[in-house]
Amino acid sequence: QEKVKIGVSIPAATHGWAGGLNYHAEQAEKRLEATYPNLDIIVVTANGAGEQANDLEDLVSVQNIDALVVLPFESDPLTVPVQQVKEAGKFVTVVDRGLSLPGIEDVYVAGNNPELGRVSGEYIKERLDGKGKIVILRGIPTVIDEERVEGFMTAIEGSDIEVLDMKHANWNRDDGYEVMQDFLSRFPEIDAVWAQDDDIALGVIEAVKQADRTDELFIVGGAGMKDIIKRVMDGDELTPIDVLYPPSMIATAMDITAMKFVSNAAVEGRYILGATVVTQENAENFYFPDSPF
Amino acid sequence: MSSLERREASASPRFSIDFKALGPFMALVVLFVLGTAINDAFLSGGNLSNIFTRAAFIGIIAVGATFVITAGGIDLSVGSMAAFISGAMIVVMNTLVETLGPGLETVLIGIVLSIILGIGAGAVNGLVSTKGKIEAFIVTLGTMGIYRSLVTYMADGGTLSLDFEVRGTYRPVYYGELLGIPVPVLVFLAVAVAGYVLLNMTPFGRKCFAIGSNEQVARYSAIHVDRVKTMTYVIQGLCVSIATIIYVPRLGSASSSTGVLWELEAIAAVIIGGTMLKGGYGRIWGTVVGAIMLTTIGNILNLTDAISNYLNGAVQGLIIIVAVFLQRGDWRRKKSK
Amino acid sequence: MSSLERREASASPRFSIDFKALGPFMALVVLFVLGTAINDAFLSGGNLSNIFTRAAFIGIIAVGATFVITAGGIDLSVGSMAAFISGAMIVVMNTLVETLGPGLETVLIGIVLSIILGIGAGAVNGLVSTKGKIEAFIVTLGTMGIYRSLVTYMADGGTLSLDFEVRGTYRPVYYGELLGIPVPVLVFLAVAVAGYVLLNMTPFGRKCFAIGSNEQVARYSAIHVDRVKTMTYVIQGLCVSIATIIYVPRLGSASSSTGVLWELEAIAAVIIGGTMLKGGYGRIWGTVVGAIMLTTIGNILNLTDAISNYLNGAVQGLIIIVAVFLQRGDWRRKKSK
Amino acid sequence: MRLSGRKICKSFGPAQVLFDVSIDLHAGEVHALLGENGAGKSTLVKILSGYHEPTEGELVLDGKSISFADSEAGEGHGVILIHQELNLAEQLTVEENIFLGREIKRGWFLDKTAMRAEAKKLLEQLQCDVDPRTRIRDLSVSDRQMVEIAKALSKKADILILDEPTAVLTGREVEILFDQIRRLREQGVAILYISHKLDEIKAIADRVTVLRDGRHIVTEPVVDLSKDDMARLMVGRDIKQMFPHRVSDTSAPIVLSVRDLSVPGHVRDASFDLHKGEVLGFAGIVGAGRTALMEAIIGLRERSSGTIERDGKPVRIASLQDAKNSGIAYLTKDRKGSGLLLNMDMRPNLTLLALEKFGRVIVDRKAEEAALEKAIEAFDIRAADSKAKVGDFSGGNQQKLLLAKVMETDPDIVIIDEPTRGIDIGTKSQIYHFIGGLTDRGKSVILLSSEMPEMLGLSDRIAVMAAGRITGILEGNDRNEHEIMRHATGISGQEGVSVHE
Ligand SMILES: Nc1ncnc2c1ncn2[C@@H]1O[C@H](COP(=O)(O)OP(=O)(O)OP(=O)(O)O)[C@@H](O)[C@H]1O
Ligand SMILES: Nc1ncnc2c1ncn2[C@@H]1O[C@H](COP(=O)(O)OP(=O)(O)OP(=O)(O)O)[C@@H](O)[C@H]1O
Ligand SMILES: [Mg+2]
Ligand SMILES: [Mg+2]
Repeated sequence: QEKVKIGVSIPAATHGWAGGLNYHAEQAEKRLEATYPNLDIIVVTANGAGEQANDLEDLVSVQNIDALVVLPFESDPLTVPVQQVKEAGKFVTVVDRGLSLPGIEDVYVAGNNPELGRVSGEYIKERLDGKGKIVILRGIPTVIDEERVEGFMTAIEGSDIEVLDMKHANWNRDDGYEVMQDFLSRFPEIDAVWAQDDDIALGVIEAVKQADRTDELFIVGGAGMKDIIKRVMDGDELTPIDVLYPPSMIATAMDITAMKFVSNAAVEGRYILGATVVTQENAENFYFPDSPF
Repeated sequence: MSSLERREASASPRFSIDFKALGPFMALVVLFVLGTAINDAFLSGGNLSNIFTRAAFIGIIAVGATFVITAGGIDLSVGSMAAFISGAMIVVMNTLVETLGPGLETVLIGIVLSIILGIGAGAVNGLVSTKGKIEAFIVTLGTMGIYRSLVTYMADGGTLSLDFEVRGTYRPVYYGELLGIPVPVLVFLAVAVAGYVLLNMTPFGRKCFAIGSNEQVARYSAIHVDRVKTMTYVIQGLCVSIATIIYVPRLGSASSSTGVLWELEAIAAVIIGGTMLKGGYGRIWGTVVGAIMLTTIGNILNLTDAISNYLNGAVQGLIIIVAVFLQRGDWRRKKSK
Repeated sequence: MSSLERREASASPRFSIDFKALGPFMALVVLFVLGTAINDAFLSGGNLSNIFTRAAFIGIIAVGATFVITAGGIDLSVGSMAAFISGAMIVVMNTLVETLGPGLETVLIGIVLSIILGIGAGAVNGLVSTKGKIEAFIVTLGTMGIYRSLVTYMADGGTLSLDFEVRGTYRPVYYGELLGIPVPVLVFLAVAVAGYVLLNMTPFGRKCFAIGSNEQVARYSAIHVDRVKTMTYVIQGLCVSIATIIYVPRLGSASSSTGVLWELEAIAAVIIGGTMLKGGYGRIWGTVVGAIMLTTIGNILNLTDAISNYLNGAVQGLIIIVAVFLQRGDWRRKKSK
Repeated sequence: MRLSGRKICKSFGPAQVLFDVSIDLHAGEVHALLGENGAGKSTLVKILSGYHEPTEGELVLDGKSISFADSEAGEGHGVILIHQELNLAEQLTVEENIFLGREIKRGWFLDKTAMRAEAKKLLEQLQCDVDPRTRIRDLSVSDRQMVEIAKALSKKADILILDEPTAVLTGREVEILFDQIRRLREQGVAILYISHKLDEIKAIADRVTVLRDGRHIVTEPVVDLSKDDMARLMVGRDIKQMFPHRVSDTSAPIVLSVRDLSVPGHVRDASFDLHKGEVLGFAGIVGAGRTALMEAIIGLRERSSGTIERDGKPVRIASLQDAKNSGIAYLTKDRKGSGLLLNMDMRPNLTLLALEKFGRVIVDRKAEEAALEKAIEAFDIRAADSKAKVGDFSGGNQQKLLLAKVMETDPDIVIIDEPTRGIDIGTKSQIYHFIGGLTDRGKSVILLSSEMPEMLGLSDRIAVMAAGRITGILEGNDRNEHEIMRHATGISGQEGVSVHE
């Protein structure tokens, strides 16, 4: 009997979170193919929007897939290519970044970027009693970064929290380390750091330690990287919480899509994942020491 | 290739001459055989058309790069120049929709703008490096950062999206076909033919070769070295703008990540095609084949599930090295000794 | 610089000679003045120490690149080589912890491994390009993809993290100080001095110059061209491994995003420093200053919020172009005419 | 009178190389310019043709003062210069080079057919048997020079300046060139001709101007000067004896023995012996395979067969390094392409081949400087600025530096390929005596030369090559021009390998 082919198109593992994404996609592929022998899952990765559009074409024209799970590099440029997959009669699941036109996808599994920013902002505002000086290390200048920062700024609006400056650290540890070093030389007083991402946060931690200013501030990252979760679990004062933005959402999406073909369950619709706050209390539930992320 | 070997090569012209010209084609054939072996669908009309259409972007840019490199220069800014031009086109077309509507005029104005910007950006690269006497590597490294920043700034860190109605008007430029051949492929062909004619059949092309081969000799032969060099950058800019014109309707957007690393791909296509990085010798058809080879490698990797995605880059790297090794044909001459 | 200008330069040696050597330093001084004007914190000991420490990575790699470029080659693989070596070190040290414990031995074995890998990777680049007669650009573009893939594969797409206890042992290599100077800066200095001696005072360095300026002449001067060229890649590999050795204890991790674009930064540092991209002339001190300049530009941008973040790249690009323009000193000669 | 230079001065930086030099070129006259290496001849003609600006003085064209903005302007006024150093783009073909910068067009496009036909015609006129589609880098130096001449002829000069055009040409080619010069003179072209070969001056020139140390010495009709007069005026002293007096000893032990050496496409089954203290000449027409043979001996070229013995013991020479270790050194005839690093100054050039002599770990700069000083002295290298790039040196001084470079290795056997190309007569004599000195000290020399007097005046024995084979080794009274030509043209009977495909 013909196998059902599910194509999975995601960004290549060029930074920590995307690496986690790749890991979970591969794990899910193995797991699903083992469980359901009539499934063939094909994971392809791209280094840019153009390349991802190529991948989508190839999945349809040479692999002749039945369903597509796609985490778009960027929403806008991939809207039309995904639409074409849909028009070719495939079942489409979109993950994390919504398309610019409504009604293309059958399933939408959404992370929630503005929410991640909002939750982080709320926490910092509360913890600082509504006033203090903070710095922000942003990601790569993209929509995701924009949305997160906007969510964050909305959350602290009206409080006396002063954002000393924000710079792009590109979701990269080295950049996080260097930008934070410079913030530390520049600002004698910093009460909190929003690093937006756990990779950046790791760099920030080292910079703060080096400057010996661990006592004066705390850091909020994001995503749920195991190193940071571990710190939260251990009650590290520097990283009191983490905000989840789990790369495992790709596995969720693949599971849901697979259900469409292996069961009779109705799966169409929207699945929104919350931006869960990880604290010392619940950290254990989110700690997976064997994951590479 | 050192001149000692060159001598040897010229001593047995029967082998070498054929190989030099045919090398890239043969490497491409090997790739096609590989692709077919991996998956039957490789040779399907749809897939081949996809490959050639994709090759068009990098290919068109690489045709321009052939001029720059032949004349002894280098342009690292093409990728971010493409992003910047896309961004500017989108912004302007979106603005025009309000007054002119989403019709042909809007698209045409966008296209004209793209060409003006491409030529202008190329002229900047050329003039700053020749008049300012700064290495082209540094100048274009600088403008690479500048154009990329500008598009990020225009997009406010996010993505610039073309109005959906304009996208409809503009669509055929990428998705259309003429005589069953996709429009981008036709454009690519036209650019390649024009590039070939310009490089090989006009005094201008001749001057590019001369400058790349020996600037001093060129100067002594009454060639306006600075002017010709600047012109190669202008041609490069023009090629980038043409590539952009067919790129924009494809994805209908531009952001700071548009065109990242295209410069490396374009230069790689040029070198794979047999043009010398040090200048003095360029080959448009080689470049065209080089661009198709690079695209084909990417396509082949999508044909199979056998290789871990993490290793894509390794396979790609290996294939590039082996392909160039095969096409240089030195292994062949060794054997024939 | 074309030979015509060179003539002019040599025609008025009083101006040009001073400028050529001092140019990079003067440009650096201008940058420092700029930095101080923007923020008082710039000149604080902490900040300066940060700058020099950061410059150490790129600087050490760029010292190696000076050899490669002087001898007429190019190495695009250094960034991913660094990532790969970091990854391999971490994997091996983590494994050793179980048998040897997190002590000095483990770290030392990691360091030795790094050096072996660096030399090996460099030798591969060198041998494939010389023996295979493939352009260095293509070979190192290929190995760039290969090393990057390998580290991604080792890390399963994620991040490799060094065991916390080993990190403790290893920490001083990055965070330590000797006589108040950070260890990485001292290593950088040592590498630069060694590089200077090797390039300017030994037969080997002389041979690099000769090969870069005319391979044929070098061959007729009893120089083993292939061997020397391969050696330059080995030196480059060694420099990458040294940079890696001080990089790993900094954050104790490696991932596929480690070292991205370091090759471009390293080459830029070399060219800014006055080494010629076409080979035949190299200057280690220029390279050192070039690396510090690049780091300083980044630092200055972090010290001010006057410029939109989105435009960082543009400012960086502009400063690089202007700095090189100033240091080439041609503007000066123009005026003095 | 067509073109004059009046009181021309020229300085490069602090070094002044021309002092108040005046010269007149007349239509329909060949004017020769003579002077030692570095006297300023090339500099003067570059000024006359617009490549350099004079520091002081003026140019007068047809009675009007003129200044050329650049060489293009010079050419626009019909002043064409053939440079001493070849000025061709190596990666381009012959026809591409001939028409570089002034391509024949049809509409917007190159008219390749017309250019090829025209190039063919020009080359035929020069009896130069070169395919116009060959790349310059694949041509011998003499063919390159013929291409330069063809290029200049195609420019339809009113005033033609030739800077040592014959340094790399063979006798036959020189004759062809002279025919062309005479034809142009007939047509009323003014010609300025530079050469170190006084026979040529006698044969072709109408008037002679002599420069010494950048100063004008004399301008006279050529009939009024003997060759000795010219030499004396140039050098400023008498040259007593051109060649050293040497006694040859054919019973001396054999230091180098080559047996059955073949290089595919170039040399077949070459065998010869070299005795201690002897000068063994290698004669033959261009392309006979002499250079290829020597390059194969010293490991620069792959050989398909053959054995080499040094002092009776077989040696394995796979690289130039091996040759060096066996005490063999080679002086290339292509000083620009494989001899010197033109973008560097003298010191690194001098010591490059013998680098380990100056320290295996650290290069001893002091020792280098000392060696340089000695070399400048020994080889009489005259550079206005010893720190200048070698590429800016006068041609003859480059050649001397190259000779000095090879001698740094202190070889027992020296293979010298065209040692006196572009060398003035005084220095030539110095070099000959230098070679004589070598053999007196028991060193052996292999001399490859296309200059017959040099070959005959220096060699103890002369091996002649034709089409890749050694067709004869001439000794004693057989060493004469007639015998050499007989063997070189292959009349002596063997069939050779085909060299030109
Ligand atoms: N561009 C330059 N820069 C510096 N010095 C130069 C330059 N060109 C020539 N010279 C110097 O000027 C002097 C005269 O050189 P020129 O080439 O005119 O000599 P020449 O008479 O042609 O000698 P030859 O017979 O060896 O060709 C030499 O000392 C040379 O080093
Ligand atoms: N003038 C030259 N300059 C540089 N290389 C040359 C020159 N002439 C010949 N060669 C090279 O030297 C090698 C041997 O030359 P070839 O066998 O053609 O003639 P040859 O007899 O050695 O030349 P000649 O008689 O002029 O010395 C060839 O590789 C050729 O390319
Ligand atoms: Mg599968
Ligand atoms: Mg001269």
